[in-house]
Amino acid sequence: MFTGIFKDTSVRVLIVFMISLCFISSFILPDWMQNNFMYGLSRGLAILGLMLLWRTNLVSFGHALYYGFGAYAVALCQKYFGITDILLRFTIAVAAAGILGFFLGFILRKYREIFFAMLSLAFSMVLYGLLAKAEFLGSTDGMSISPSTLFGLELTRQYLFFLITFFVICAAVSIQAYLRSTLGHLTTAIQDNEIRVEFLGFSVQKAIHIKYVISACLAGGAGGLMAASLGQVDPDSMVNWNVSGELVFITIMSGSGNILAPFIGAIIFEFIRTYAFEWAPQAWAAIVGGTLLTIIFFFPGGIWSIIEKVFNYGKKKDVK
Amino acid sequence: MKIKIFNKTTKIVSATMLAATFMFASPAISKDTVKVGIVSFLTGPAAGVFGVPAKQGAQIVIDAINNGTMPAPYNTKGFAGAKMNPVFSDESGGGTKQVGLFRDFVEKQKVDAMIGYISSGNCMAIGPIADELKMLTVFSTCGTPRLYEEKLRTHVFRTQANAVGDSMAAAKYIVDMYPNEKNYTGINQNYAWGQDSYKFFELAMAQLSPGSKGSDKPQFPKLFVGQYGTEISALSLDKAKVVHSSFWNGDIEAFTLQAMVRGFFQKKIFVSSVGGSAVDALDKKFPDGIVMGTRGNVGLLARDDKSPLNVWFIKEYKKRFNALPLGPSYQYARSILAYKFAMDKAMAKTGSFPTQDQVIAAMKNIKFKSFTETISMARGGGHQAVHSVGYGLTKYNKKGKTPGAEKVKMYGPECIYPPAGTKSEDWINAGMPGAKCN
Amino acid sequence: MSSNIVLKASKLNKSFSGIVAAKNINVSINQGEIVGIIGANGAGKTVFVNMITGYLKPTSGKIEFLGTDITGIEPREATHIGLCRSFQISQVFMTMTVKQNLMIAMSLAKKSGKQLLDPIDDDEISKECDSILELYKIKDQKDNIVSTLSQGIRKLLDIAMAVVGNPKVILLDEPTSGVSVEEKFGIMDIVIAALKKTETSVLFVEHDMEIVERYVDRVMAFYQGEIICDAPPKEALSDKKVIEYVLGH
Amino acid sequence: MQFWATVFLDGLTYASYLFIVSLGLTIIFGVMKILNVAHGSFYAWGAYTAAFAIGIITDNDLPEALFFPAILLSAILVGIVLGYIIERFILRKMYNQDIHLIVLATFGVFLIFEDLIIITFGVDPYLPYQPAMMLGWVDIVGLNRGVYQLTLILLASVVAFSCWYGLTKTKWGKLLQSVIYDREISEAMGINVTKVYVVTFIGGAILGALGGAYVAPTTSVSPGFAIDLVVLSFAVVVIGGMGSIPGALIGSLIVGLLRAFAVHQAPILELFVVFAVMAIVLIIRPEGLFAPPKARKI
Repeated sequence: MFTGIFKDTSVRVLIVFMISLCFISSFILPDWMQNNFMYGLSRGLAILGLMLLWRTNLVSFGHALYYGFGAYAVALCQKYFGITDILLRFTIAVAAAGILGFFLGFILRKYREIFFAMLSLAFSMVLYGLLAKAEFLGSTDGMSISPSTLFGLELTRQYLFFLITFFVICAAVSIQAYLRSTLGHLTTAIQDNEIRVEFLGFSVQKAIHIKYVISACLAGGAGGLMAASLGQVDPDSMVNWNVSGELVFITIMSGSGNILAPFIGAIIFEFIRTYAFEWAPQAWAAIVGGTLLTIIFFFPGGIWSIIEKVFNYGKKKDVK
Repeated sequence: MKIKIFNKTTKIVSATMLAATFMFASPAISKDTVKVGIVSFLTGPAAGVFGVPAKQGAQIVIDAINNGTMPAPYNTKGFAGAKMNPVFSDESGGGTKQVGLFRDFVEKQKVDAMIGYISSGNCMAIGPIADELKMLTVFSTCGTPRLYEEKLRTHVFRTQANAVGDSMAAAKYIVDMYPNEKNYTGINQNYAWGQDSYKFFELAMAQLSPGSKGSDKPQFPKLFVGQYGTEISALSLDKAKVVHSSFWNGDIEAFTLQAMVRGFFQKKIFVSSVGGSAVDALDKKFPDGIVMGTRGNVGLLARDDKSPLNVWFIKEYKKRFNALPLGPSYQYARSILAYKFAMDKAMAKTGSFPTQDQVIAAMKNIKFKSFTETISMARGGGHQAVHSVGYGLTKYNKKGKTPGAEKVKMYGPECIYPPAGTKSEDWINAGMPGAKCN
Repeated sequence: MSSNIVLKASKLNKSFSGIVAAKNINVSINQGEIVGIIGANGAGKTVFVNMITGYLKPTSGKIEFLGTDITGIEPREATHIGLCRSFQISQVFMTMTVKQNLMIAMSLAKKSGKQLLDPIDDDEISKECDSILELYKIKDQKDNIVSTLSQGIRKLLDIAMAVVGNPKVILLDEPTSGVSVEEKFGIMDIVIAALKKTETSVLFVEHDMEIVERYVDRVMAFYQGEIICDAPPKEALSDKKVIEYVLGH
Repeated sequence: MQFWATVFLDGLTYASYLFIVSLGLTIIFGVMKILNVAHGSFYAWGAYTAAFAIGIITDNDLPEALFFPAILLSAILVGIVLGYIIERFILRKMYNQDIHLIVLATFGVFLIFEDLIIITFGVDPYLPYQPAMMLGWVDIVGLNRGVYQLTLILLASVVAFSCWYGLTKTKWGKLLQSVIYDREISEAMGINVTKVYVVTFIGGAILGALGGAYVAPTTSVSPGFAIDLVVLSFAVVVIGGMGSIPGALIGSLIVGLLRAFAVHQAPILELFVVFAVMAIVLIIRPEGLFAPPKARKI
């Protein structure tokens, strides 16, 4: 599966980008930016997951379900089993979301277009309904999460950031491996012509199911890392419908061109949020909404299309 | 091949760096100003009657202190001589978002202290982070007792007493005024504040009014729902006559309206621990005879208090915002006072501009003069304030054409709060040993 | 003879809510045989093809493929056992290049399980694709996006994608429909030549009698869901039932 | 008995309120195939404008009879202005775009209008209780009911009827239905679809605004009070069948009654139950309980 993956241009660029990001953020940029990078990279994983679905023309308006599920998995494992190890946290978040995705996948893989979007929304809101009302799950307060450890040692923000970057690299590289595989191409083919795929001898639903679980895992992992780096989870900022909307927004903003796109997009979003909030605390939503419309109208290809224009890079390597 | 890639990536990297340097922005702080982040609801349903009055209360006191126009004992200029440069920020959007913003305040804006927070949910979220980031944080309004009873905080202070007192006082008031009402129910928002308020009201009732019985279906609607038709029916059907509520923000107004037009208050004894704000919003339409609290001797209940600070505050507030200060206005102003008090004290002690640790040390266990009473940070390891809590019956003041209250009873801190180091729950269940009520 | 029967359908019936689309159809196809299926629209040609490839389930009857019963299997299983089809409207991936189309088809035919996670651009598969492109004379088009190509090319690609797994039997549903008159013989020459090489039995539905006469060994004429004639082209096309009901003159 | 009567009445009131709002949503979807998140903005703006108007009336001691025309007018005003702006300058540029992009665009619009409210009306809550106060209360099965809330049921029935009449008995309605059934054909038949779209969208907007405007007197109109409603009305529309008007009716009844029952019996399930039903309906009948007829495309 991974044979010669490091010869892949996208992968090389990704790795160089991530490493240089670690470098400049620890030596050149002010510390606070590290937070934005951390959140950006974590959320980027969820965006990557949505990007995969988007390539099969499936848009989930309920991906906060897995995002929040991963986050709460981390929170609950700390509350009941005192687990704070970052590796465990990440694994648990991914696994939890993956399992949930696997089961819901049996239903969702039959759905397309707006029905897919609506059903995912419904599922996520079911979880929201539970979390917001159930006192033992912290209801709308959510729960606070203590700093992560690694093999029992306290992790500084610095190292947490490095670890997150590491997780992100691993995830993104495996996704690239998936995308260049037959299965990966198949899912883009499905968007093009389902009947043909069936007659080529592969089950469309199975292919979509696999992809769905992958994207659930990514979203879960994102939620887990987000919880770990923020130190807090709550339903309104993790599971509610507008969180899902936000995720889809970033996906469109990033563009589906390349595995690096989601992370750049998510990081940019973090900075937009930070500054919108600092400069116009009463109009930050409008700023976000404005950006959204601008992207849709003037840069339908998302940020990545701009990057391609600037560096005229990635055109041939692009899977689409 | 390699080289080509390298070129591309260096481009990308340099681009990122460029972008980064653009965003580079963190002003240096000189010692003649202290930069303080002040967080309250500026958007969302809690802005109008909580967030904004709170902000305004803070503004008045900050400006007065910066210009040295504040009455004694705060008539010295500045905070340990330094002018305060407040950065106001929005509290809405949930605890997780607030934690993110808090980090920005500390690491990006490099503030010297954080003051504010109305929602108990946010306080629960911020508490641990404040300690983790070692940032002096003074909570103004939020009331959940969990904040200190789960663990003591090193960098977090709270100048507002917690929900225990509000619920205790409510129970006491019921027992004093309506000794024969044994059945009660409640409607509270479904998060830390609402849950705790009702929990302690139940515990207190069990102790203070033997044989009293709580309903098996108290209502816990989600925050900011705004439609309570069904809940009101459910409460009306309940045989309990006493209805406890810790509603605040837009919810208390929405609820009051919807209950009012259904004659709910004529049939029930409604105990509202934070309802003060709704009274002003509804003005003369607000039904008389509701048991109303303001979480301390502030806002509605403090209108007639003649102590000079209070008179000054109401006058200034009227002059600048053409309105009466509400509970939150007092609570935020109070936190600013506590901060000044501690800064000056530390300054006097060390003789030089105090470090954060010196300020924290100075703030522990202080007794500082507030608008209507002296408040002591006597709990939570010297980090948690206690003060008297009062309830009264709403009564529209026909002459003054302002809402007011009658039959006001104040309960002193020693009567409604556990002694230092005791968990509220244990203390109440043990029958409140050592409580000094007059 | 019976030894190399590859496909055998016996007593096939199909009706959609009362309307009979196929009535007691009995067919057997030998290895390497090329059979033309003719009939007016709605005579049941496509229904028959769809039943064979599992796109429709027969109401009753039995289909045997190499002696095993395959009645009502899923299309993808049919593909796996070597029973493929092309489409009246060519079903190809419009947004991809010709080569990519074939690469996907080929790797799905050759790989299974974990192998599907290996990179798609695998040299030997790529070679095989090229040879097929060669065979179907569309190699020079291989890097063009399909949506930019002519119907004829799409047809060829469509068929090429069907034969990657070198099936025993291939069903061509109107291979020349929507193809320009200039292209049609060219295409058929290419296709038939290619399929003869691999000894694949061909069943193709066709309206165009020139095509039928020119390429098939045997003709099946459908009328109202029944086979009214099953004979070599010469006789079939001179059979008066056929002339009356199918050719309509 | 009293219990069930109460649950029923509570449910009915809540349902009426949901119905008025989600009707607009479902019509817009039916005709334009647009899932309009910005519907929440219509609701909020309707509420604010009505609150504002009521404020003016009471401050100048104008006759209380003016309340209801004022509410209606502010709904129409908001519907026309916002509806036109959004349709003309956002949606019309997107009709041939991917449906998801359109949803997202309306989400953006929603965010913007949320903050425009703060800029226009400030953050102070509006309490336009006077109309509700004016009508007082009546005793039904031993329980006081605000008369105003009860008139909500009346309004909903009126809206429902006129909607049914308009769609089935008038030329315009038939036009609309043909567009719902198949846009291409109708265009071919020479129907000016763009015109139909504008009118539909404005109509839907007015309904959304009306919901807000009429609810305003019963609540505290404060920033961000539309957020929960958006997704709630989505649930209603999906349960009933996207684009189906009887669907919206049934959907809001189901949601309203279920919620009422939950609040009375198991408050903790209040939110959960609504979306659980939404999910179940999508699973067993993706098109919704009352799926509108679809043109068969080969």
